[in-house]
Amino acid sequence: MANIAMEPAAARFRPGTSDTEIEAAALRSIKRRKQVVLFWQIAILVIALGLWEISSQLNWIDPFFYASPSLVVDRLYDWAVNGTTEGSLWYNLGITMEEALIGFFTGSIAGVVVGIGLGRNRMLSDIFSVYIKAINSIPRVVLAPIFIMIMGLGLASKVALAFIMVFFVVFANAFQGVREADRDMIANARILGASDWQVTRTVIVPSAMSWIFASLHVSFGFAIIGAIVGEFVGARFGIGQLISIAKGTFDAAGMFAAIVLVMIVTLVAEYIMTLVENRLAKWRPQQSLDTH
Amino acid sequence: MANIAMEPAAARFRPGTSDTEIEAAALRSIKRRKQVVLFWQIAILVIALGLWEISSQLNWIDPFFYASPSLVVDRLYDWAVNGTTEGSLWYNLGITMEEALIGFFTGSIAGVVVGIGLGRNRMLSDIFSVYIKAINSIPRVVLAPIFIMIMGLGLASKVALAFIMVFFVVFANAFQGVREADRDMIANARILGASDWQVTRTVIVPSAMSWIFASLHVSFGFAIIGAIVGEFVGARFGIGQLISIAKGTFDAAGMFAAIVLVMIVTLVAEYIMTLVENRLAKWRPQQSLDTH
Amino acid sequence: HAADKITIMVGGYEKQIYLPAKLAEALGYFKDEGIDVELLNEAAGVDAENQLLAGAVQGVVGFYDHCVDLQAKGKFIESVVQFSQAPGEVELVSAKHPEIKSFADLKGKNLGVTGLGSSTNFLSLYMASKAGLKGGDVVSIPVGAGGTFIAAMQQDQIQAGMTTEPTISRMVKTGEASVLVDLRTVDSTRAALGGTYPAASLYMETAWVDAHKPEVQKLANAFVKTLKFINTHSAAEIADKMPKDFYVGDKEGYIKALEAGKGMFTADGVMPEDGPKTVLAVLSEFSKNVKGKQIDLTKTYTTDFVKQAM
Amino acid sequence: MPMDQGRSPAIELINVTRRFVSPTGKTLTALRDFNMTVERGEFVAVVGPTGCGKSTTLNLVTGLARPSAGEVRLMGGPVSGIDPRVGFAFQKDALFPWKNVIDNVMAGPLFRGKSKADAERMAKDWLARVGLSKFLHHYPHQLSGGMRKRVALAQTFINEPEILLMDEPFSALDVQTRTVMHEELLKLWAERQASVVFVTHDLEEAVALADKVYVLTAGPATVKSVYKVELPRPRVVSEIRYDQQFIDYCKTIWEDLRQEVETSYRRASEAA
Amino acid sequence: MPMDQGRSPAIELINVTRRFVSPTGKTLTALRDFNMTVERGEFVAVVGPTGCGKSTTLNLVTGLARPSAGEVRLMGGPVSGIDPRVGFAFQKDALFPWKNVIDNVMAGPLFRGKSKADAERMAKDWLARVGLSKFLHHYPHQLSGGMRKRVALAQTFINEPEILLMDEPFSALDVQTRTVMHEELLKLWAERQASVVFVTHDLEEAVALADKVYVLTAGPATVKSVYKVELPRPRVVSEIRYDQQFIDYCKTIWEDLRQEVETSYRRASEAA
Ligand SMILES: Nc1ncnc2c1ncn2[C@@H]1O[C@H](COP(=O)(O)OP(=O)(O)OP(=O)(O)O)[C@@H](O)[C@H]1O
Ligand SMILES: Nc1ncnc2c1ncn2[C@@H]1O[C@H](COP(=O)(O)OP(=O)(O)OP(=O)(O)O)[C@@H](O)[C@H]1O
Ligand SMILES: [Mg+2]
Ligand SMILES: [Mg+2]
Repeated sequence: MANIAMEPAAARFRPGTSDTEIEAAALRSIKRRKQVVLFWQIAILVIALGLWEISSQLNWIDPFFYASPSLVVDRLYDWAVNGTTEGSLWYNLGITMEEALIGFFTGSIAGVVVGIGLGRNRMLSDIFSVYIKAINSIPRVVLAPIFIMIMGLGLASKVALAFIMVFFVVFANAFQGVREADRDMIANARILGASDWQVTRTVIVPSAMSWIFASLHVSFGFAIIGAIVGEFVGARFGIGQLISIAKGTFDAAGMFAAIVLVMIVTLVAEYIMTLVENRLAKWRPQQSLDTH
Repeated sequence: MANIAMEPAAARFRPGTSDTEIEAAALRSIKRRKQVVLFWQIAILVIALGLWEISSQLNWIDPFFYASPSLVVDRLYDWAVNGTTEGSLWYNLGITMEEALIGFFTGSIAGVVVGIGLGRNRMLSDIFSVYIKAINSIPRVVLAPIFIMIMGLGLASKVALAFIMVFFVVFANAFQGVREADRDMIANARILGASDWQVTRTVIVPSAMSWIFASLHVSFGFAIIGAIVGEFVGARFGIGQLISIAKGTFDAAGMFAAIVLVMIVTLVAEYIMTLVENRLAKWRPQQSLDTH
Repeated sequence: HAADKITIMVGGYEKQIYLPAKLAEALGYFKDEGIDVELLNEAAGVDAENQLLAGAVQGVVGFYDHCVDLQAKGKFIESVVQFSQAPGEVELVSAKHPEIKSFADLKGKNLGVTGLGSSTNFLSLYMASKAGLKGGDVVSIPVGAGGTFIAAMQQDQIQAGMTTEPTISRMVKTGEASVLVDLRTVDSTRAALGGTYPAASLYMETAWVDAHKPEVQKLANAFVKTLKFINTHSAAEIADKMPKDFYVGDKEGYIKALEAGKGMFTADGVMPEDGPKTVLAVLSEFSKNVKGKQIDLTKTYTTDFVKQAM
Repeated sequence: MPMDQGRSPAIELINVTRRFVSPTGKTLTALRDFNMTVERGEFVAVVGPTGCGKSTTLNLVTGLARPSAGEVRLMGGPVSGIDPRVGFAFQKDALFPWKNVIDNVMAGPLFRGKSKADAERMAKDWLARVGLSKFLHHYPHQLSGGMRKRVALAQTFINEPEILLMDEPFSALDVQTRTVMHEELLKLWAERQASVVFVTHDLEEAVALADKVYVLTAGPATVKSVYKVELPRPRVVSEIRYDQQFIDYCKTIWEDLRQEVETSYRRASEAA
Repeated sequence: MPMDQGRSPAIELINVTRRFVSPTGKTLTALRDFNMTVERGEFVAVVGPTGCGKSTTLNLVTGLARPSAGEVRLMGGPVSGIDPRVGFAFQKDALFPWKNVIDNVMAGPLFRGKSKADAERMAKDWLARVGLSKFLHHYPHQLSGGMRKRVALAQTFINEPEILLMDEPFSALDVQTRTVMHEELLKLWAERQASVVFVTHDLEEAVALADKVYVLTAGPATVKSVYKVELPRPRVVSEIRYDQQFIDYCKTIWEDLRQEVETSYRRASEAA
């Protein structure tokens, strides 16, 4: 298990076992593995929530500050059924998602494009990377009001914040991913007749793909954070508003409910992203596909 | 220039040119390159600052909001010489740096350790990565007050925020870096007699190194952001306080001065990091060392 | 023109001190006046002014002292409707320090304020100096509001501190703190500060007000009506009109707090005569911006619209 | 030589089958009902058409891969994970690019708990034997293909494994260097009484070195025939090629192999 | 064959020197005052000790690397960047791991603007010739070493380059497959009147295929001697080995080469 070069321990078969039997056994073992994982995931969740609930019931932690799972679920149910004070929950969620998604896509596309552009051109990268790093160190909370001043209170300023949260992480990885592309492969492509653009498309991008995806996995969470920070500074609707009102009214349950909502959405996005990634990476050696 | 597989265009030498002559020419060309880069960096800086100064002089942008370079420099000078309202500038900077550095080191070490741990153990990673992703989507601005409630107003809460800003980015890269380690090399190490731990140390870590560094480059900026966000919510000293006071008193110059300070510090840290990285990566093919 | 949307940013519309904003909307007074008002929420007060000056919003519901402060920086904004004549804040003192009975006892202690350079900071220092303490005798610690304030007091990082509802009710209820100075009523404010202290207000850019008199009038009408409503209704009746999320779980506490604080609101939106002077006195002593500057107080507020509205 | 009399053979593959899932979803059988026994101290060469399953066989012996069916036994025990007694020279070298030549070669002894000084001494010795003393501090990317291969060999040899698996180890070397390597290999084998499985495409090399030559069929690989090479030892590889007996062996095995290679090539060429 | 009469040679290396900086800071000279001329339509084989500088030479011709001194000319013009007329089979295959076999082979024609259908037809044809029709949809990591090498060859051949550089292309193949490849190579060469530079360690292969055999000295490589092989064409590679003239060529060149290899080995073994 600890050695990724080793294949998972497989059942041993007598000679003469038919292919179908062996495949069925492999499928069974994959399924069992999934079940074990799911079991532990649920177990951990239940234990964590249980601890939280109990310690708040027994007042080990103050439910006034930290709410409790049951209160959070109540609040979510209430929001879902009766809506929030600021309109339907789904509408608020939709607003935040819209901001985060636009920011995520524009930010990651820009990150990839700039990363690849600078990664392929050493002169440009030497000149500009200083600036990129400097800008990256500006606290986003400081940028938020500036963006709102420039872009107004609408969608644009939140998108810009989500964008800027995503951009740098994706940029850093895309840039390094380009640098790590195998030189022999680039040489081969060029000799086979590839133009600069074709080299980028057929060698650089595929080999930077796992770099880019590694950054996308954290970036979606960041995009939501960007949108929420923007909403804190000024907005009418959105999850950030719900959190901000909940904070202002000592409504711990409401605050955690909003956070839980964000988490669920992120995990869904994450799941979709993993599907896409697996599709793109189907050329990679995959152990679980072996028949044992 | 656009093709990284190609070597930079070199001077052509008549046969019989001596090695020293050729090496001198190579050094000259490297030096000229550095000068060009520096020239453009400075040119861009000067143009950007110039535009900023002029547009605020001519009131194209309102210096009330956006200050101007000269005002910012004045403020920095004043702070450096006379100290800020909250004590000496260096003391405030020191506080923030302390928080950011501790958070950066603990966060990146934890990110690397957890990333490598989960990266090497598929079962653990399947179980825990969901949780890690969920936690990553919690807005740090929401965490800030919670941390302060739990850990108080001192160093700990800011360090925790810096930590949590850094951890996820580093984790994501370390994790993927482990996954990308060459299977043949791992197999080779194992056959040569390496234990699990030796494989990790001699194969996994070196091959994940460029992944880890890619994330460290963005992380230092993030660590500072974490410290500053923490200081916003509650602190006695620190750059975050300076920004927050400047904001509260409509002192745009002060705000930008603090930001500039943060940028400079980040760039210095970045520079040191690059030196370390280059040292560690001295085994990599490096074109500029070739004599042409 | 009248159909144009007017955006007003509120520095936390769930806060009781800014209650008239949301109440006016809930009572439908904006609609009655035929204006389209959008209320935006904003967590940290100071950003709102920047948005106002940058033209992103037309009005801000916030503390009046910003009008004075900004004039010192050459920006002219004015209070159009004055909601309250007391800050609505309370200096709480930790139950761990029963020896503290008055401001004078705070010598050498840490005072919690929402932020350095904020109104709470200036007010605390002003009261300290009135109690005979000198600069340096007390230390202001920025602790924000809400949970962080409570935590700071629990951990004894601050021995006293100034904060607003609902933190006040919460801490008094749990017995972790008691009220040292109550700035929620006009009388106690006068006693503590030597005059009324106009705080929550609707303020706008002077230039915008001059250019949009009809709209401002309608706004003033709506808010004055709201203030009247507050004056003529019980706390419970008002609470009923508010979105339920504002008093989650503890409606009773909300009502009680409102009862205690209701008195700070003006009846008619008019700036109290002695108010601006107090503010200037506080600011010119402690605000770097205002110190030594010539301030024309008459330009920081207007009563034209509220008087018309009556 | 007491180890030679050890009751259980060094390597046993018993009815081993190894399947892969091909991208079209069909299963591809690389080995089918494969049986092979390598006695302790025996030198076995394996020849067969390209892509028949030779590397797959070696992978199973190392424990890097597991059989889909059947059993692999080392020194009488079942293979479970990687065995410290096995040394494996990969077909495609797997040097550590961040270590220079000497550090690469020292890796094995260090992993196995030798002191740094010992490891360095041994590494220098082995690098001298493969003719790379002048390149101790070069990094792999600064070496030519043949030099890398030699570093990989030194890396394997330095551990003096009891069971030595080699996958086309000398194909990138020129004839002369290859001869030197042959001699080093035979010396190591004789000194350690190691058991060797040697995959090669060079039939003469196979006959010159081995006690037994396994000829595999076109994939799925099964053992087509086994030849016992009864040339006297010690053999001088560079001279043996003029020996008539040697030439006869080569001819017989070549005929046998050629049929398989032709089948393999014909079969592979048919459109799927 | 009018192209053969083209005035300027296909490849000229004039007094070429190539230096590397070794990790110890010293410069390592891989090629020194190297001169070589390949006429249009000529088939040149290059043999030399491992690590002498053969791959370096080919790299200079492709334009992937630049000489430290001296000049490289292709078809009469100086080399500036990568020339579309050149095809290069790398010593270590550089297949694209994310493309399956047929996509790998189609890459060249697609880069050069061929239609997808054309490219696919050509790729299928070439894959049949290298005996991989059944593996069109496999990814590189699912192939054996020899199969990967053959994909790489198809990838190079499909472009039908005017100048074909090959770095030990057949060393991973069994003898039979190698014979097939020899024939494909000779066919391509004859049809396209291509100029070929062929690096190999197999002297018989060199003599069987080439018009000229260059023997290089131990590194820093210079040309030691050039042999014109005047065996009649077309040659049938599988039969030529019994030709007395062929055997004589091999013997002579072998003697010549052996000295160099010995020097190389001796020199490299001396502690640096
Ligand atoms: N991971 C894999 N997935 C699918 N098929 C594979 C995989 N690895 C090997 N194969 C198939 O198994 C067969 C045998 O491969 P193997 O590498 O053992 O051949 P080999 O005898 O070593 O050939 P060579 O002499 O060319 O090295 C080949 O047909 C190959 O396509
Ligand atoms: N990037 C590099 N840096 C330093 N030295 C290098 C570099 N590339 C090659 N060399 C050196 O140049 C010399 C020639 O290498 P080259 O790869 O041309 O040899 P070769 O003749 O192709 O050998 P082989 O037959 O083993 O493939 C070697 O001594 C090698 O160490
Ligand atoms: Mg193989
Ligand atoms: Mg080579």
